[in-house]
This record gives sequence, C-alpha cells and structure tokens, in this order.
Amino acid sequence: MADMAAHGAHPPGFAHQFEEMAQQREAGSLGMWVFLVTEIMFFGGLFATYTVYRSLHPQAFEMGSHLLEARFGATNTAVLISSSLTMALAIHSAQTGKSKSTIIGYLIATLVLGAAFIGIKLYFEWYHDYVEHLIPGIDFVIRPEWGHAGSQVPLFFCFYFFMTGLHALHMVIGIGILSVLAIMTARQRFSSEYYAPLEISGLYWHFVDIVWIFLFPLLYLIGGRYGTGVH
Amino acid sequence: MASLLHSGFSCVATVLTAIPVRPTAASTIADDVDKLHFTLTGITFFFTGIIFATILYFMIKYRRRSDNERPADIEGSLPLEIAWTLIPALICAVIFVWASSLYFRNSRPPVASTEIFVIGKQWMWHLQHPEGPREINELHVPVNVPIKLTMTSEDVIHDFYVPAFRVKKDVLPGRYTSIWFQATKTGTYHIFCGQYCGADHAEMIGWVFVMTPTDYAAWISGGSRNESMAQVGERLFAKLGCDTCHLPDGSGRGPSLAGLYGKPEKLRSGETRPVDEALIRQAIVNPNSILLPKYPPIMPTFQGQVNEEQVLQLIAYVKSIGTEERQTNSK
Amino acid sequence: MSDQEQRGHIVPVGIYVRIFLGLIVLTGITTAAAYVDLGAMNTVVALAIAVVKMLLVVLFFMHVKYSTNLTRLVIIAGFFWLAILVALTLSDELTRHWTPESGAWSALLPILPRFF
Amino acid sequence: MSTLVAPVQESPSESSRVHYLNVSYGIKSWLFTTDHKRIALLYLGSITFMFLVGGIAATLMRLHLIEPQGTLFEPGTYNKLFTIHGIVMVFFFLVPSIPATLGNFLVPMMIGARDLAFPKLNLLSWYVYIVGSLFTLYAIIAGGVDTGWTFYTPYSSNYAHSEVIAVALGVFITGFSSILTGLNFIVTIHKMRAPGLTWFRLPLFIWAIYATSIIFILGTPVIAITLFLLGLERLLHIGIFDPAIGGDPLLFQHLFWFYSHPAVYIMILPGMGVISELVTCFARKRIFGYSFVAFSSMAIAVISFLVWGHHMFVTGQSIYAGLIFSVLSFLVAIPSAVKVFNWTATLYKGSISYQAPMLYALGFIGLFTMGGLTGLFLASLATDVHLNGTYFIVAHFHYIMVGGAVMAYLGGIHFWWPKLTGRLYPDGWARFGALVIFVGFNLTFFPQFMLGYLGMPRRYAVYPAEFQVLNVMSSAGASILGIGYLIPLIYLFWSMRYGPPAGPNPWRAKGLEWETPSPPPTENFEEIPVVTEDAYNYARSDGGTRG
Repeated sequence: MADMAAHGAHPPGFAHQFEEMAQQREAGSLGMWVFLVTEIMFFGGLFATYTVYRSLHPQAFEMGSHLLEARFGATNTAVLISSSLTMALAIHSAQTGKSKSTIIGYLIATLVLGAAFIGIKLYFEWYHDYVEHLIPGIDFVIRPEWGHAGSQVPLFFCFYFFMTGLHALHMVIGIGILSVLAIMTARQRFSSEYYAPLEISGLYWHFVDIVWIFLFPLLYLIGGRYGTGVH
Repeated sequence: MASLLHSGFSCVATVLTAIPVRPTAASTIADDVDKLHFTLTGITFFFTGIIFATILYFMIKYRRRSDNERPADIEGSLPLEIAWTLIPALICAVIFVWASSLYFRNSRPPVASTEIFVIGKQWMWHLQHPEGPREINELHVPVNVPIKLTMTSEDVIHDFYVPAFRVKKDVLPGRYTSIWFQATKTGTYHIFCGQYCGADHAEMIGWVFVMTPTDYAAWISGGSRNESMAQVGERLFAKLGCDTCHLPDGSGRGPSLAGLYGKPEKLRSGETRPVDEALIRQAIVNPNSILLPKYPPIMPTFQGQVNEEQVLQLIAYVKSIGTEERQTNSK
Repeated sequence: MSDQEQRGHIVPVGIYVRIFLGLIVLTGITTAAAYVDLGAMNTVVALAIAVVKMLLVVLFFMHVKYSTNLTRLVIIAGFFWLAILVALTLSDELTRHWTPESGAWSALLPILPRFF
Repeated sequence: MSTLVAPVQESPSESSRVHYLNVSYGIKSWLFTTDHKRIALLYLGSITFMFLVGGIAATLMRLHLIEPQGTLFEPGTYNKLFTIHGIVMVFFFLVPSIPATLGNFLVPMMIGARDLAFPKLNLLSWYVYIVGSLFTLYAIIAGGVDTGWTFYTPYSSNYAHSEVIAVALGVFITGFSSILTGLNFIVTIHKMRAPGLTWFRLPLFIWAIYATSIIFILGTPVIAITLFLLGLERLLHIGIFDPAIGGDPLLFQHLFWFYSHPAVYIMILPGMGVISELVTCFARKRIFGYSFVAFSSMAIAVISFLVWGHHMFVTGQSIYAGLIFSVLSFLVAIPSAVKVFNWTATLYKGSISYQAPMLYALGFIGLFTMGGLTGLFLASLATDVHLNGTYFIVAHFHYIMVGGAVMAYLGGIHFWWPKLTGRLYPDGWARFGALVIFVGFNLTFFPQFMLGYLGMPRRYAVYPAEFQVLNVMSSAGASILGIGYLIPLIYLFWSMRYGPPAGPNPWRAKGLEWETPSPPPTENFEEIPVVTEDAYNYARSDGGTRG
C-alpha cells in the first residue's frame, strides 16, 4: 500500500478507490443526480397515469380538485420552499467553514419545516378528508351534487393519496437523513473540505421540494376555482 | 441392414408428415397474411443462411494454424457499414408498409356485415345472434358473408382468437372491441382464448361452424322458438321503466330513442359522437357522462342492475326502433 | 485543481435569499391565478409557473448553473424519458376511438396493395 | 482440436500470493465484503440458484406438455409453474445475470480502477437482491402465483387468488438492486477510467454495460411504481386500473411494457458486449467497425424505450398508436443487425481458434440472428394479429434469451473463469457441453415456431391433439437442454479445486483485466496503468496493453 502514502494526506472521509478528493466529490454528486433521475421516473409513472386520466376524465378531476383546500396547499408550498432555503444555507455555511452550531441550526430548521409540512398534511388535510369520507377504499361516499362525473371522483382521490402519500414518504426519509446529518455535524465529521454528504442530502431535499412544486398546481389548482365559492 | 434403415426413415417420414406446417386458411384475409408470413420466413432463412455460411467459411479458411500468427489489422470499412445499415432499413420499410396497409384494410368491417355479440366470461364464451339464438363456446356462421363480432368481457381480459381466420382481438371489461371476418370455406375451426385469464384459460375454447347459406338458414330458424334480442330488449326496456322517460314522441323527460341509432349526436360538451353500441352502453352504465343539450342529467345509472347480456339486448332494441323509424321516414 | 473547484462553487447568501423570495412570489401568483377564469389556459399558466420555480431551485439551490455539462445532460435525459412515457401512452389513449374512415391516409391504402 | 493452452508452471511464491479469495476467510469476510470481485461471486452463487429454480419449473412444464390433455398437473398448478418460470428467469436470473456477475467483476478491472465508485452501495444491491428473492421464494412455497410474469390487471388485481402481493413486493425490491448496480456502473465508467483510457479505447463490454445501465436507471423505476400501484389496488380493492371507477387495464400494460421491453434489451446488451470480447480474442483480430458496434449499443438502449406498444397490437390499442410503435419496432432491429454483421466481418482474415467460449460466441451469433429476425414477424401489424399470444412468441423470445443471453453468459463465464478462480476448466468437456446445449436448444424451440404459426396459444395447460407431435419434440429437446446446462455446473465446480492453475493471461487476450495476476489482488492494480493504444489491437503486439 506504499503508493497510498504518496498521495499525501487526504482529508477525512477519503475513499480508497478514488485517486483524489475532487474525483470523489464529482462521483458523489453524479451518483446522486443519477439517483434523482430514477426518482423522476419513479414519480413519473404516477404523473404519466395522472396526465392520461386527467385528459380522459377532466370533469371528475376538476370536481375532486375543488374539494381540496388550496390554502393548505399554498402554505405547505411556502413551508417547503423555506426548508429548501435553510438547507441551502446549511450547505453554504459548511462550505465556508462556519461554526458547527450554525450548520446544525440550519439543519434543525430544515427538519422542523419538513415536520411542519407533514403535520399540516396529516392533520389539516388527510384527517379532514377522512372525516368527509373522501378516502377511496375506506367508505368513500359519492355525493349527488357531483352529478355526472361522480363515479370517477374516487379515481382523482386515488391519485391524490398515492402522489401526496409517496411524497410524504420521501419527506419522512429526508427528515431521517437530516437528523443523521445533524448528529454527524455534531461529531465534527465535516469541514470546509469534506462536506459531500451534506451537499448530496441537499440535492435530495431540493428534489423532494421540486416534486411538491409540481404536485401543488396539478392536484389543488385544476380548472381554476373561480365563482364556485370554493375556498 | 437396408430394411432397418428403410423402416427407420419411413417412421421418421410418417412423423414428419404428421406435422402440419400451415394452418387451414378459411377466411378472405388468411391468404394475404400467409403471403406476408412466408415472405418474412424467406427473409429470416435467407439472412440466417448468409450469416451461417459466412461464419462457416471464415471458420474453415481462417482457422488458427500457428499460435503466433499475426492477422491483418482491419479497422472497418464505412461503405460496408452504410450498406448493411441501409439494406436492412429498406427491407424493414417495405415490410412495414405492406404489413400496415394489410392491417389497415382488415381493420374496417364492411358496412353490410351481420353483427354477432360475444361476451367473454371466466372460462366460457357467450355468443348471441341478433335473430335470437344464443350459443356457448360455439358460433354458427354462413360462408362468404362478412361477420362482425362485437365483444366485451364480464370480468378479466380475454381474447377471441380463430387461427383459421387469422383473426384475434382482446376482449376487455367495460369496453367493446370488434373484429370481422368472412369465411371462405365451410367446416369447423378452433376458437381459442388468446389472453391468459385464470385457472381454466385452456378450457375456454370452442368451435366455429361455417355452414352453407341454406344450412345456416335452417339452423337459425330451426332453433328453439326464442325471441330475437330486440324483442327481449323491448321487454327489458319496459321492465326497467325506461319507457317512462324515453317516450316515442320525445315528450318525456328523456330524448326519444326512435331513429337515434347511427346518427351523429351533438353532446353538451360540444363533441359530436355517432350513436353506436359504445355510446348506448355508456349511456346505460354511466348516463351522466353523455349529456344532450336539451335534457337535464337526471338519468340514474343502471350499472349493476343489468349484466352485459342485457345491455346488448337493450342496444339491439334501440337499434331495431332506430332502423324502423328511419324506414318510415324514408318511405 | 484551483481551490474553487476543489470545494465546489460557493454561492453568496444574497442569491439564495433572492431566489427564495422569487419562489414565494411565484407560489402566490400561481395560487392567485387559479382564482381567475382563464379557461384552458389555467393549466398552462400553472404548469409554466411550476417549471420556472423548478428551474430556480435546480439552477441555484442545486448549483446546476455552476456544475458540469454531464449533470445537465443527466437531468435533461430524465425529463426527456418521462416525456417519452407520457407522449407515447397518450398517443394510444387519446386516439383509441378514431376509426380510419375512407378519407385521410387510409385512402392511400387501396393503391398500395396493387404493388404487392 | 487445438491443444489446451499450456498452463504456466505454478511458481512456489505464486500459490502463497495474497489475492482477493485468500485475503480473508469466514462467513463475515464474504457477507460484509465491499470488494467488487467478491460481490460478483456472491451474485454468481445466488443467480445460479435462481436459474436452477426457474429451470426446474421449465422441466416440469415440458413434462406436463407431452400429452395434449396433460394429467401430470392441475391446470391451476401448471399456471403457477409457467408464472414462476417467467418471474424467476426474467427478474432473478436474466436481468442481473451478466451485469451483476461479470459486470461487477470486470468493470473496475477493465477501466483500470481499484473498485466501483460506491462499494458499499454495491453490497447493498446484493442484499436487496437477496431480500427480493426471499419474498419470491416465500411466495412459491406459500402456494405460488398464477398471474403470468406480466401480472395483467384486472386478473392480477381483482380475480387472482394467489400470492400476487408477495411476488410483486419481491420484484419491486429486486428492481432497486438493478437501479443501484446501474448507478454504480454509470458513475464508475464516467469518473474512474484510467489515464489515457478515452471513451473510444474502452472495451466494447464496457460500452454494452454502460448502455444497459442507462436502461436500468431509466426503466426500472417505472416497473417499481407499476407493481407498487398493483399491490395497492389489490390491497385496497380500489385503484387506478379498475374499470369500475373509470380506470383502464391497458394503462397497466403501457406502464408494464415501458420497462419490460427495455428489460429484454437489458438481458441481451451485456451478452452482445461479451460476444464482442470473445470474437475479437479468439479471432485474434481488432473488432470490425468499433465505433459502429459501440454506437449501436447506445442506439439500442435509446430506441428500446420507444417500441413497447408492439406487445399490445391486439389489445384494442388505437390503430394509429399501433402504426407508430410498428415503425419504431422495425427501427430497433437495425442496430442489432449492424452488430451481427460486424461480428461476422471480424472473423475475416482472422486466426480463429475453437475453444469453448468461441463455440458459445458463434452459437450466439447464429441463434441471435434467428431470434432477431423472427422479431420482424411481431413488429409487422398484420402477422402479429395471427401470432400474438401463440407459441411463436415463446419461441422468439427464447431464441433471444436462451439462444442469446444465456449462451453469451456461459461464454463469458468460461472466458473469464481463469481470472475469477485462477483455475483452468477442462476444455474438452466444455466444448461437449456447448454442443449439447446448442442441439438441445434448437430441438426445444424450433418446433415452437411451427406450433405458434399453427395457432397454438401460449400458457395452455391442455391443447388440441393435432399439436402433440411438435410438443413431444420440444419436450425431448428440453431434456437434452436440461442435461446440457448441468454439464458446465459439474466441471466448473470440479475445476475450482482440481483445475490446473491459470496464468495471468491464458487466452493471450487484450484488455486491462488480463494485466492483473489471476485471481487478482484485492486492489486490482499495484498502480493504476496508463493506456496508450486502442482496444483489441492484436495486430501490433502480443499480450499486454501497454504496447
């Protein structure tokens, strides 16, 4: 292993199969981007079926969308965007070698905002939908005032719960990663030279935010809410 | 020794002759499809033969004679590459145009074809002639008459496949799919279920009996005196209370159905769709998804109250009053 | 390896805050736009705003503006393949009820078989 | 018969040399290894086991089909057999076979790296594969699944009474093993090539693995979400494919085939990569038209995503969509044809030797040509109406999967066996095995082409009597094929202990992987080699890549 020493001292976290730090960092971010492409295709299956059914049953989707409360959707979007900001600031402070507590502060902020998102989602929306019998499979009630597209509204709610459910699952995983990062930062594992795990988790978190950026208009704002007095 | 050889060859010969090579061709499109099939077989054997012969030749000519042979350093040749990209592309283009035009022509049933309704149910075929006779796993059709099969399924996806007619189409739940054929030879031919549909998928088979017109006429009338689908449909139409809204003179809450079949209808959503089996079925099963401009969406859904067979009978009835009315108008 | 590349591009905090504000404003716009009757354009506007928001997050928060062309190619490939799935599936679902009347392309067909 | 390559005399220091196999012993050293070579052997073991499970199912089916009204099994049991055969062979043997075994072992060595970019992810991908396999094996033991490997709804979601959820979960989990492997390869090939190893000096095996990884990355997530939705619909009795609430069963088929057709290219592309290596080594000649063969791998990977509709020509799919998919299906055949012509041209003016790997390679070219051309029958709309769902389809994809992918896999295993184990296998037996497999294969599947054209539908437990003669021939061929597959199993295991030691380069082949002693040390190279010449330039010098 004589040649390893020849490479000079490496910052902590250097993996033996790489030649130098930049190669490892590039490999890490390329790996995460390729993983995000698989996530695009994973959510893509749902978005594709959503597009097909929305073009086949436009009234049912519009009817279902009006039953959702856009204000909760909007607040959740704002919450997620701010969590993206705090995540970006966490990476920035790691890059510029800020103190450990600043980094942990930003990470905790991101974590809390993520938890807030899930809280709003669970309490204000899903529980509310449960009370109003809008969960397909669990005593879904087709209301007469839905008129002719009534029988297809459960299809919209299948999509609503599948897509937001999968997104919420990714949020929970993100929160798990953030807490692990906070612990690793507390143990002084990162420095201005080695912060790849932070950067890669940031990419993941921003991706989950982007999925919500698309989910919000596609699920909550179908066909506009003018004149129907629906909040 | 010779007799041994002779008997050996004869038993092989009998076995080989026992193997049919070409399925019976008993419909108008069978010969065209077979022409395309044998052309493709020719192409396959030709190219496989070329590759096999070339490899065999190179294997013999350039076998390794000594271990330190230094073979020629050939990089490749652009003209050759272009050649064996364009030639297969050309062959593919020709085959595509031929196959697609054949498929396109076969996809439209002739206008005057007699219609038979098929309902696929887990592991049996219901076949219903408009004149009344109902059959299970058997289909009696006259020769040289274009037959259009309108098919639907009551549970999973099945597939109506008659190899002798080179005809196959999946049978889907909740939708009508249709195929057509014109038998050219009398005889009995296999019906297979071509899409896996459960435990007895292999038992969901039957026979098509192609008969001469006289035999067919005798068979159709000779059968037990049962009413035609339209008559059964008419009784069902009354029993379900459809006639309370759909009055013949159109004064009821629903539109008059007389003379409706076949005419394009402008829906409230602005889309005009011809009143065919699919539209009537949708009106019965999911009425409020087709709204007529002048009528309120108050028709209740009959999904669950009528099975596929009854839907077909109602459609037959609507078609029957559709055509009568048109005759009276045209007189 | 210059120090800059060694550590990856450092984006000043000011840009982050400006991008954040832009995203908040766009969220407001898209929600407000939903309450205005634009007919079919509602969906187009909502999607356009969503794409702009996505680009902001991808280019600035995820540093794609400063990263290699390979990363950009990977992202574009991802969306392109999603487009393939949506487009070819819709090509079937939306044209399923079209029947080849005697007009249009199928009119050409009766001529072709004479050659085969 | 040219003599066996004279084995290098085992120097005393050689046997005591530390390499990746004897660097540490014990279960823990294998179960927690991050060495890509050991993970490759772990995969080799688990894949061979799954191949045996699938093979047993196939043998039982062929025994049952000897009689038209087969009495060996109930129809329900027969349906479970062909479903298990399909699922295990496709998802648990063919998809991971070459990428996970030969790919894992060779990619770092061929590009002059010490290991894959993410070794821990590589080990995780094996564990994910094992968990997925356990779910599927549980499903087999707990009563089997009878939906066919295609899981078409509404049968699989509402009407099947078998372990559909367990198998869907198993395949869902194993999908992530493919994703992790694909991700690892893409990053490694991009970021960890040895200095001087430009893209056009890469061995064609690496190009094929790279193209396969693109399909892994872009296709597998879609089958993951599809089976996820199927599982949900079966659990909640409501879902997006249910016609009752406006769903469309054909949409499931669209999503399923969006992955499953590229998946058949996942199975064949690595095989093509192996064949490019074998043909050049045993003809001792540069590949004919290197860039054309490399680009045709990429073209296959891309176009394979556009053609899935040809599985649905008869399902009531729109005629116009059928036209689009038909034209694209013809297009995807062109790159494969280019490859076959280039392999054949490589033999021209070569110095060809006929050891076992070369027999497998030549068998591959012949059978793959046959398989590929029968695909044209199914791409053209008119004949597909007659042939869809019959044994013609079964014969077509077996010619490509068994005649192509499995022959290439066996050829690759034989070719790199000395590098994997440091031992040589008995070449005489190996050639005999290859010939038995070739004969058994053709006798099994050529009659099925004729059965298909005669109209015998696939997945039938009982069939009309007139098809019996061809079915008996096919079953006879299957028994020969079964024996043919056991032969390599025996002498390869035997060679692990008794085979003569192989030197670093028994075939005198080109490529960085032959620069290392066999079996190679854990870190592959003392120091990373610098590549100065093109791939496969046998003409310039003998052995060694550094000219």
